[in-house]
Amino acid sequence: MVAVSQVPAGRARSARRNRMPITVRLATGWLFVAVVLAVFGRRLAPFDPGEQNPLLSVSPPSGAHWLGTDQLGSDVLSEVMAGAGTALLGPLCVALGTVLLGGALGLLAGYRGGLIDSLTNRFADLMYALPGLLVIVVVIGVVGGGYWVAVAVLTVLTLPGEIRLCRSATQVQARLPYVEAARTLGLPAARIMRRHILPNIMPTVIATFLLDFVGALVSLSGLSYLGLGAPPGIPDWGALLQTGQNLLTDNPMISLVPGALIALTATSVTLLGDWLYDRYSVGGTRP
Amino acid sequence: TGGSGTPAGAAPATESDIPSFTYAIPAMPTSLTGITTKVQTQLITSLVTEPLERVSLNEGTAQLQPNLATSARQVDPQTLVYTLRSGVKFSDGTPLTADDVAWSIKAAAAKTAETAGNMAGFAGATASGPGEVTVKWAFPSVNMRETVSELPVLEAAFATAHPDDLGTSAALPVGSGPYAYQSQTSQDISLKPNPNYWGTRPKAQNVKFTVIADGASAQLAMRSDSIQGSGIADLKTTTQWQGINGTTVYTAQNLVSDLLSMDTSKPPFNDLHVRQAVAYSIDRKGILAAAFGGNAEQLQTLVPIEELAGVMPSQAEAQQFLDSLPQYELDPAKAKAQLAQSAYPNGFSVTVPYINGSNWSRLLVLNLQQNMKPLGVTITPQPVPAGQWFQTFFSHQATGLQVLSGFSTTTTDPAGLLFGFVGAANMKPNLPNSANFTNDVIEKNYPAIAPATAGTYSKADRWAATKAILTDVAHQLPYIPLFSEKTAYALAKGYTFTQNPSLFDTLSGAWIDLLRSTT
Amino acid sequence: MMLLSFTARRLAAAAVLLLVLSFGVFALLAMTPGSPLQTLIGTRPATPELIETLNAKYHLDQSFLTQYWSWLGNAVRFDFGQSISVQVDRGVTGLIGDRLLLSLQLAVYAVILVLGFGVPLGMAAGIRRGRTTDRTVSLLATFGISAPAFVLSIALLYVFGVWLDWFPVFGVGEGFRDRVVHLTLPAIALAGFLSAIVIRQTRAATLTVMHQDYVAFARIRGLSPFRVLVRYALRNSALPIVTSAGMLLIAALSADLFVEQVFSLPGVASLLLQAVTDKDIPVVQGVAVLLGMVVVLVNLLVDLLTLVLDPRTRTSQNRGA
Amino acid sequence: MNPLLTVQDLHVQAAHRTLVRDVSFDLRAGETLGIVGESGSGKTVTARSIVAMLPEGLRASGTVAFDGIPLLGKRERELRPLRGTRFGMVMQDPFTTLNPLQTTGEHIRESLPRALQRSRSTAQAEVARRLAEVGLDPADIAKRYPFQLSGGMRQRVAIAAALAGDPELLIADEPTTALDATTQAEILGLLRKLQTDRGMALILITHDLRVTFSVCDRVLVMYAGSVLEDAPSAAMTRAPRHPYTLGLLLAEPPVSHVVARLNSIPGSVPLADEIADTCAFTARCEWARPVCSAGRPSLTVIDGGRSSACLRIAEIGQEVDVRQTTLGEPATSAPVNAGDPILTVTGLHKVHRTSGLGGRARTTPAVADVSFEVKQGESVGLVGESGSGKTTIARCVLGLATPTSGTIRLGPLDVSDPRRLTRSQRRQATQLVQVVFQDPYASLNPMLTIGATLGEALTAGGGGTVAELLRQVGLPAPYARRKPAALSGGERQRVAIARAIAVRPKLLICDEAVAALDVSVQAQILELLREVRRTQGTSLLFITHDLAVVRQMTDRAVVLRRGEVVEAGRTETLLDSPTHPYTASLVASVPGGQPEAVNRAHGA
Ligand SMILES: Nc1ncnc2c1ncn2[C@@H]1O[C@H](COP(=O)(O)OP(=O)(O)OP(=O)(O)O)[C@@H](O)[C@H]1O
Ligand SMILES: Nc1ncnc2c1ncn2[C@@H]1O[C@H](COP(=O)(O)OP(=O)(O)OP(=O)(O)O)[C@@H](O)[C@H]1O
Ligand SMILES: [Mg+2]
Ligand SMILES: [Mg+2]
Ligand code: NI
Repeated sequence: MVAVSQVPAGRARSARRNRMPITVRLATGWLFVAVVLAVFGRRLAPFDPGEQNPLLSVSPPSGAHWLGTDQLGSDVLSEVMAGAGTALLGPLCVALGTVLLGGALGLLAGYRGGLIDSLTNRFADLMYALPGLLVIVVVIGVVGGGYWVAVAVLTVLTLPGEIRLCRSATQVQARLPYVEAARTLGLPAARIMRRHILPNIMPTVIATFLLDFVGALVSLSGLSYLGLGAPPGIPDWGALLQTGQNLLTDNPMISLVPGALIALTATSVTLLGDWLYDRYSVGGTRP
Repeated sequence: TGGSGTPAGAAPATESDIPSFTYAIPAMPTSLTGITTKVQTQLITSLVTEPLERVSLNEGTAQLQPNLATSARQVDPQTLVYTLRSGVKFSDGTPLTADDVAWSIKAAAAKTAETAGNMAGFAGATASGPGEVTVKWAFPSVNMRETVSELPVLEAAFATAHPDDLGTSAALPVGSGPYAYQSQTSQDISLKPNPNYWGTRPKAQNVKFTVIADGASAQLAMRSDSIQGSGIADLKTTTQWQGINGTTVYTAQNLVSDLLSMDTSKPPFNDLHVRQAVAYSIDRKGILAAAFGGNAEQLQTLVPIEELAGVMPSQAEAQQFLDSLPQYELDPAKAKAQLAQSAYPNGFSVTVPYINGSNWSRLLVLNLQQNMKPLGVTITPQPVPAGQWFQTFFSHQATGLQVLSGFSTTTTDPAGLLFGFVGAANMKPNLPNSANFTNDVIEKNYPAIAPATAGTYSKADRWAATKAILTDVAHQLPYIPLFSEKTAYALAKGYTFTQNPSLFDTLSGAWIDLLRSTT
Repeated sequence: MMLLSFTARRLAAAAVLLLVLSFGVFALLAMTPGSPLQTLIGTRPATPELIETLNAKYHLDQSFLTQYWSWLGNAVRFDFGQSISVQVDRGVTGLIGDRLLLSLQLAVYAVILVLGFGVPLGMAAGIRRGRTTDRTVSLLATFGISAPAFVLSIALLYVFGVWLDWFPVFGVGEGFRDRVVHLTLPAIALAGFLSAIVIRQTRAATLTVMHQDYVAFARIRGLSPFRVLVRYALRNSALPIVTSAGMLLIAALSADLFVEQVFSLPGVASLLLQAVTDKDIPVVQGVAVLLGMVVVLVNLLVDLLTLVLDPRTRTSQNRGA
Repeated sequence: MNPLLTVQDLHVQAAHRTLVRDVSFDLRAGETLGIVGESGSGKTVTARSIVAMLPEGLRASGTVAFDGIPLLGKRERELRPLRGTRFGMVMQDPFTTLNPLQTTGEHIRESLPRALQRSRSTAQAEVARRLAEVGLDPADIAKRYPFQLSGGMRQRVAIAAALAGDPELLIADEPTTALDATTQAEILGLLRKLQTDRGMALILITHDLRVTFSVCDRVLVMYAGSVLEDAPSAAMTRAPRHPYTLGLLLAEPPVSHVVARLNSIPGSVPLADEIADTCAFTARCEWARPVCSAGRPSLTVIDGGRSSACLRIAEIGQEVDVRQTTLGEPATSAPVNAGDPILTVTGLHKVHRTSGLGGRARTTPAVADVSFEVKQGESVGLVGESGSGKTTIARCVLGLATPTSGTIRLGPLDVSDPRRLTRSQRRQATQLVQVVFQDPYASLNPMLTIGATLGEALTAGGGGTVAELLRQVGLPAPYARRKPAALSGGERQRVAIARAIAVRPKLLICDEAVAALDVSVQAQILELLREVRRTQGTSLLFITHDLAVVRQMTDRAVVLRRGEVVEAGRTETLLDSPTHPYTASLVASVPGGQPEAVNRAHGA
């Protein structure tokens, strides 16, 4: 029977692919700025974010302090700029950890099957039934450990989704004739996984990396908002949002700006991730 | 200062009834037995289980007003006899007896009671006659009357019938105050009028306490008329509260000590230079503005001047003495110089726990962190739940640098609070000398201010001893005196206090008598 | 019969899962630095007498397994012990009971909003793929799914509550109407996030379904658009949406925590947070097990619903080809 | 008499390209029209334009008039009363055309005229009647869900649903492509019967000329979005009036005899836009002259209802006729000089395990007790309908699946359990057997260049260079730098063959190696495989469901059914005089009925 009547990857398709919607372009633009802030924010900031001037406590925006000052009289703009680092570093670690670990395990489980597959599957089943944020709140709030434990726990909780995605993407690839042909040629499994499957599931991996990043950004800043995330004294968007909420009428910028930036960054990454996913998707489902 | 006068702009009070009054509290009390050391709990319980006498602050000294007891006689330094008001009935109609009072005092002294710490030296309470209760102390005490008078009086029969669940919603205590408990849920506590109340009824008919954990939410609650009153935990937000349409804020001076303690028995704080470097690294004036919006005063020594009332010859003389004590203001150069002379010229690291939710503590630690950073000192702020903080604090282990927040007493005598911060006697678990500070000077003068022995000294000796100790503390710096915070209350449009309620009014239940409607 | 055995099997699995979960929570909390004693003692000086009394009352001196066993014994009778920080009647169970109703009301309100707005919007976007409707809805959904629930909640609270003063900003209201008015902003905040997920799911499902041959075949046969939309598009896209309900629930629980927190609603999630802050371990255990139960139950319901919705899963017969 | 359907100058445009250009034809009531063309020639798009159901993003212009009513540009609301009742359509894949959540009865009931739907009992009776009409047992089938039916049954249900509104025109878009050969014949028979019974007009779309000839009155040949020829079936079989039609006819390998050389059309199908102003076929036409590229020839009437788009048909008509009769003459099949067995399969069993819902495992027996052998230099066909286990056997031989039981020997090597092979044994197996798969689009790693893919294969053994390999499979050397996306289906399949022969295997397994290719390319690849066998002495295990391909490519054949061997023997004997009824039915189901006819199961 004829099962395949595929549309060849013609010119029309690649033309459509290359066009980046305006929203995605804007998102990419902001992310570039955010990354610059995360890396150089502290140096670009007009003031030392830690510099205190308690007598200027909670002053509204002014010429010297564009976003006003916080309760200790620190410059809010500088704190926001320096906070980009903390706000993005944790999520980056979660997403990287998840992608590296989850990608490797997913690839292995999807290609090798057997014991690894059932083990990771059981693990994923268990983790899937847990509301991640609540787990972290309980662990950090009761057991303690702070920000980096939160990052670790979040990584563990994000892993199952990543494993499943990479696993199913791998399984899709592993059944394709080009992989079977490579196996028939007697190529070692490691080489097949690295050279054949990995490049082909890479788009999925990158897209899920971005989506994992968003999840972690939201969770970690939420945790900071609850006072369980970034330790006091480290500028962080979620923590600024929380401390500023009490002083909203005196200087609304303390919470407004970080809140908006969290939402903006998360939305931008999602937009980019979605776009990449739709563009290069090779199978498997969105998390 | 304290106790009288109302803020400008408050609407005039009327004598009309207030059908119901809802007041925001930051957390649900653990227990409603009334036998507590927590201000927030006593604010509620004292309306139901009232004290024998009410303490109020007058001209800087604590005064006792008759309440359930019409009078008290100090028979000797170790014996106190209360004469009870006659004809008082509990809310359930049973008459209040001397046995009820004696039982209540003994309950407060039980080893498992929260108040056990205050009752050190308690030797017994007996109903020595109809309407008469005799309380005995094991040693001559200077503050036994303040301590005992403040205790809540419960109906003993009811309380003994509920040994396990007294104070829970299943067994809310029965008292003789203006109100009786109606109900308690996890969210609020409702009080109804006590039909058998002996005194003049407050204007508020029904009072409800509802839990609102954070200040921002409480502001919103007042904005939407869900509450009529609230304490203001974060004094910096006072202006915001005032911004809520028609809301009036009342502030009152308190006998509160905010201190920074450093464990003088362990490195690095066993080094005086280190302690001085720390002292020179705190921007007290700045924090005063940033954290309290000016609603606090800088503390000159361990306690506010009022707490020396029991020993000082006169207010002026006491003030003169306090002014003569060395004070430490933010001075990076001196801080640097001190640290350079210490055993840690290149700095050290320390974690500073403070009570989660105490905003000023957070700001103080952050200020210290920032100011000591250039000296190579790494300070890690660590917010912890109150229970955990007290646990560490009272354990005397690894106390290092501690932020002591809101230590207060109703006794205007060094034997009330001050004595506990110094001396070998207080360096044991469950005693408050977290700095583990003592030396010959302290030990020599300590008996004159310690509750167990102070009664045997003359006032002049005690003043001399107090001065010696405070001078030594100021030089040796086991503690850095910080602030004495005011307490602040917000009342919604349509309500007023006839005068600023002090902390004492909050503790004795007198605050509700100050409440009026303005319509 | 097939349904019965399936349910029985799933219930057994659910029970095992709950057991594992409760043990996990118990063990996790047992590992906490410092014992619950610390919380129980609170601001009291820890005298030996006090410690002894508390140990006796809360069985803290027993071995871990004994403690777990007696806790489990009570837990199956829905008795989760006494809260450490709030002494109300009926203990933890009563505490949760007090707050469960509100959380449920909020959840129901949010679900109504999600079904009323999320599903139709998602379908509209899916059907009008690539048009302005789709792009607007998708962008909104992207924002909704990314913007953290607390940012959305705070924005709603201050814009519609404080600034425009359209809705009450505090309290839960008495009586039905008042309750609805009070819960509107929180429900929107919760539904905003959930709708975003649902919109994306519905859109994807509708997109898939609308491209299926059977929809084209139905249209070519001249069936009414309504029938095509409901019997073909909606029923078929309902499956993936229903299947994801478990995931939705988990997302909702996390979002609910922030919504309750920002709007200071006395619900279950804020109880958990408060208990966590107070280190009130019995309450944390109780709420954790309760939430676990809800998750497990919803997943079970989802599976049963799938059975009802999808004839393919109802019999074990294979496709005939 | 006015035509029932008039299509005039139909153009279909996608965002950036033309899909269909200048299509015009008429259809009278009761007439049967076939539309033929290779994949992507625009058949489906044309059919969808007629029922005004184009996929999103496509725009049609021109005229489509049904019974005088113009359909293009009409709103959905106005079209709906026509759909189902005046014209209907059946689609290619019966597995996806039915709503999985609805019983077959409901499918038919909802399509019945309003009047019949109103009463429950009349509707029920009517549904039963309609099901009976398409040869299904109503009592049993009406309550079943689609997933409980076989493909053939589903297609019958779909036909019944399409006909429920008693349309005057039925369009069937490749209604049999997804079905087995035997079922195909049944469905085609059914369509024909319904068409004559009801006297309705039928448009049958297929990629297979032979199928069209057996069913239709008239045939439209489409190529790259244009119609190249429009003629009555009989006339077209006899004397095609366009070089492309001729090419198509010749490219179909005959099922009745072996031909010495398989005819193919060189090159591959262009895009509709590339031929906007030239003759569509000029690039691949041996008779092309400069005049052919000067402008776009229109479809012109020649004679007797025949139209052709070939400018030079008058000049070359004669030559075409000659070609049609002389080529494809039987050749004597070369004697097989078989050597030692290179592959011996004995008692092979394979059971697939799948975990079903709720964790219950389900087992599917895919292969049961299969034994056969392939000798050195021999070509063996593995024939059977879909799901008969052909691929499973191949995968077991290749070590991609582990047999449940039985032995597989590759020459001296026992490869029954691939997991137990040592590294060197595995290397040895690699040199013994290689494979070419069906789907040219998935056969190559899209991320690697052709050169990299072939280079990798060369590292596995063999020796030689990439350029040499490319030359062997008839591709220019610069192709090594391209990625698969830049290659056509046929070219990709050539690369796949090059990769397989890189290690010079003793045995080459071809699993439906040409099934996904256009007819015009299929012959090229078959010819290439013949050449590989000739020049390198490679044995072939040729898996296919196409009897014509089996005839052309194999010496012996094994017929499988539901995982079991039903018959095996020399290909000629097997096809000319089958002994097993199943083989006989396979042979009989080739369109035209008799094996002698120049027919084949169906194209790709
Ligand atoms: N929705 C669409 N958007 C863009 N191009 C399309 C679309 N559908 C079909 N095409 C293109 O239109 C051309 C004709 O497609 P069509 O499906 O009509 O071919 P066909 O003759 O039916 O082929 P097959 O035998 O494979 O079914 C192909 O090149 C195809 O890629
Ligand atoms: N991985 C698998 N898991 C479960 N069942 C399978 C698997 N692969 C094949 N089968 C089943 O095994 C049987 C034989 O399949 P196989 O693919 O070998 O048939 P085939 O003859 O190659 O068919 P086709 O002509 O469709 O390619 C079928 O019933 C199929 O559904
Ligand atoms: Mg088609
Ligand atoms: Mg196959
Ligand atoms: Ni085919």
